[in-house]
Amino acid sequence: MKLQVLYFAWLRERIGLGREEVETQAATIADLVAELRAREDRYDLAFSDMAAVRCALDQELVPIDTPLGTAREVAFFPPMTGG
Amino acid sequence: MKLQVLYFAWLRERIGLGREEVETQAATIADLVAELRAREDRYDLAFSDMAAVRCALDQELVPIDTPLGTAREVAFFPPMTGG
Amino acid sequence: MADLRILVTADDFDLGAEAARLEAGADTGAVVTFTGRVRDVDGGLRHMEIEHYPGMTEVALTRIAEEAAARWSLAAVTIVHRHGRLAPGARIMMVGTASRHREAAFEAASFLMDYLKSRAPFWKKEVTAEGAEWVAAKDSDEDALDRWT
Amino acid sequence: MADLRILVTADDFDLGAEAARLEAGADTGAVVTFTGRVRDVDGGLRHMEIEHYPGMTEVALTRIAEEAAARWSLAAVTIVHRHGRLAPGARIMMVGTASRHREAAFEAASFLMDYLKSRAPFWKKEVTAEGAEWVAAKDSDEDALDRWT
Repeated sequence: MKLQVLYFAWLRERIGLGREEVETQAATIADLVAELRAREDRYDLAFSDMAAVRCALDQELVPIDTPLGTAREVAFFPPMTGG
Repeated sequence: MKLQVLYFAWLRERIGLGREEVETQAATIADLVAELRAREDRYDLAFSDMAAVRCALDQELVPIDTPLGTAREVAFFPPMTGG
Repeated sequence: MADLRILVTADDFDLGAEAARLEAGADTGAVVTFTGRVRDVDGGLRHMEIEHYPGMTEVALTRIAEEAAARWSLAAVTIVHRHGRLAPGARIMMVGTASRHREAAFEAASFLMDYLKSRAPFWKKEVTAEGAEWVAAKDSDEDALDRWT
Repeated sequence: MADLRILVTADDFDLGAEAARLEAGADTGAVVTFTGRVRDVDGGLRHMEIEHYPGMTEVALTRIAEEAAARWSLAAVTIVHRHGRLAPGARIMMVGTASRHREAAFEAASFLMDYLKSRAPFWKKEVTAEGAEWVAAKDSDEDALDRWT
């Protein structure tokens, strides 16, 4: 399936882009992360400390082991620092 | 001694004035209240429920049994309702 | 030491301007304001009258502001309270606090309100078509002080 | 139902105007506002950059405002948050609550801030002469959520 994958803050900077379309058969977000890390060093580096990464599925905060289901958009980012 | 005595809110309305000079030998604020009540019915009525009366000595909230000392100003009023 | 601003006035005030003043320090990250306003719950209120004790009012408000500045790390504290005749919807008063962090600004503003309600010499009277009535003090306002002692 | 106003913008906002909007209801007696501002603690900050997640930001802020309106009796809730480049001293964001009584307005504003800090998709970066650094999330901000659960 095709997914829009978004990166924010230092994840965006390390990976070098803010958004890309990814073709994947991953079952969960964690599986998708494993696929991305296997691709290139910059992904491997960006995702090296998953305790510092949060994710959203179709713009909703979810745990990393959430199934992708029929989602169209996955986003990765550090803990939020608004306010 | 001579004291400025001030009344606020419904105490002012019941007594019919906001400020007066009182010549007194009272030792405490409570003694002063007793003197005032003995004077006229309107004072007696205004001070009939002392649980609903607060007092200040020289602009500082104090208990009713506080000695007058060398104070120059005593004020009587209901519980405050600012804000 | 915190910058204290105490204003007792018959006039309306400008919340935006008061907040801008509170924000002025380089080290201020958080500003909290509380504004109190004349409610007209039943639609029958003609106006509210606020009486105060000139002289003592300023002293009491200054003491409350100083107490807040002693308890929390604050860059600035503002208390504005009106007196006289106020129409339904009019602003009655405000408190404002400026601090580095939000917790101090929130707690200090809440503290200022609790003390101002029961310890500053203001009395409210509501005037309706049926007549005028002094607003009764609430036990809950007196009880609110307990959490700060 | 409470009147919710959610605004995500690059532009500065007018706190006085936002507060006036919050005050509008006849039954509103209490308005609390919190304003957050770019601090320059060491004097070395050139500017702050705030990144956000367009689309999700509005959804997350609306959900937080709705949650506050469900927990407290509120006439209105406002959340304004800026993004982009902000100079030292600039306003970053505000929340505002309107209610009959002060307790609800204070608690709801504090709740909004706690959730907004850790649950709305904003990221702050500080740019100094030495370079740029993403602001680290604080454990204390995550911990602050505990008191609401």
